[in-house]
Amino acid sequence: MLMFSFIIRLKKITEGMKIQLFGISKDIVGQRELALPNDPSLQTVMDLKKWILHQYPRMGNLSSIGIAVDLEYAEDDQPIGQAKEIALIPPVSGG
Amino acid sequence: MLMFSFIIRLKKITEGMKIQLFGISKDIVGQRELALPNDPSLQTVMDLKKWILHQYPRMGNLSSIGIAVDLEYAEDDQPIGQAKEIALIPPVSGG
Amino acid sequence: MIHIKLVDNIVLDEAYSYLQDPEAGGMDLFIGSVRNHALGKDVVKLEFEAYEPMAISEMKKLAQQAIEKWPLKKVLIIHALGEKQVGEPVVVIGTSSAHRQDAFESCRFLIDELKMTVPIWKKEYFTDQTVWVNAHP
Amino acid sequence: MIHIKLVDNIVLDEAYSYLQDPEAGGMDLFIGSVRNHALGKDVVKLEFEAYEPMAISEMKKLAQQAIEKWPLKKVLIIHALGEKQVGEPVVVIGTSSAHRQDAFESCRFLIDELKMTVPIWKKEYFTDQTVWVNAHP
Repeated sequence: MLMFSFIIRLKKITEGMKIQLFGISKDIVGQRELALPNDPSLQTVMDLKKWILHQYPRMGNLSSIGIAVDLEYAEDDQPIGQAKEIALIPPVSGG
Repeated sequence: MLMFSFIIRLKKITEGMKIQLFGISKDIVGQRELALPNDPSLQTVMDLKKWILHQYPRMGNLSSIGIAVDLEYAEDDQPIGQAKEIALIPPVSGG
Repeated sequence: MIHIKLVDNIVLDEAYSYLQDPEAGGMDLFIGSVRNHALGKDVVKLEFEAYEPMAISEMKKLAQQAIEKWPLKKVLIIHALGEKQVGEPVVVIGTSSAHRQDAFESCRFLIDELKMTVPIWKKEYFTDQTVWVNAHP
Repeated sequence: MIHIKLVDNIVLDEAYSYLQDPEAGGMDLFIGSVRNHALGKDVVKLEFEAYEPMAISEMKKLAQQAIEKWPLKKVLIIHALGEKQVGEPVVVIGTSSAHRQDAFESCRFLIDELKMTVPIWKKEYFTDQTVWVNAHP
């Protein structure tokens, strides 16, 4: 059962999950979305942040990086396998 | 000299000085202005308040009565002989 | 930088246009309007009356005090006079400043003080009587 | 009693009309607009971008929190997106209540929180560069 659910989750991530980008993170990546690789080590929000920082070191200069999972701010230990929608949230500046 | 200035001041008061009325004080008196009598005992704001309360006892039911002399709130001991404009200020309720 | 007025009818866009300042990042507007009840009874309409020259003078003093206490770009106080129906605006206080805390604090100061010192009187019309607000203890 | 919107252009009369409530004696409106300078340099224009569904969801949460903390009649949050010139309004926050203290406090709470949590980003255009505000320490 454990193995089965693990495979399901991996499958979800590989099924073309994309991270939506806004503001400066969109400028750094140079596009509006970032496709996630088929990488079984990408299990949590923290894994995702590390992967993004590795791919785009300039993200490390930002004041903060948040991840929203299904329109909610996510904690670092939150799993991302069941996510329907993921977005990278650079420091906000509305108002 | 003292006598002289006293007469001047009396003359001013008797020269048709009127007290402007607003809000409930206008309703109590039944008109927009109240003519001051030729009465040498009316020297200060306090004298004026006492005279008004004596003439119109219903003024005593108000939360407060203020006197404005030349568009400024006046203290009780302020003389009224040199005033150009006097108004009775019942409790305000703007806003 | 001070705009003080007694008017028949309040126009909000005028308030925004006046308060807008290229150096101000924020403005706070307080708008008082006619409530439909008071003393537990239905209010039919209101009527405002002012000792006009003194009301203008007192409002200017308040605006001046606000400018001395907070770094403001603009201060606006507009009060309506005459008959007002439920829902109509009767007073607008507005301040603009570089930092929004100053706008909030000064706006609140101005409406609190206006209600205590500016010679304007409000008469409430109920179905069965009229009352000069605050007149009696 | 909650009105949340992302718009191209802010219309103030719409905000007043929505906030007006026969049981509310006072409303407080905060209006943020484009300043002409930042970082000691002239701002030519601004551009706002949002993660729209999440921004709406976060603004609704804030309005809900305000309604739980203060006895409010109405809460309004409107934020503009796209390009904005100096002087144009970019955000309007409004609350109405029977007592004005509640309107002031809740309005200030909402703009403070909005600036911290709602996923909207502001890009400042200077004559020589563009900057995403707050992006870097």
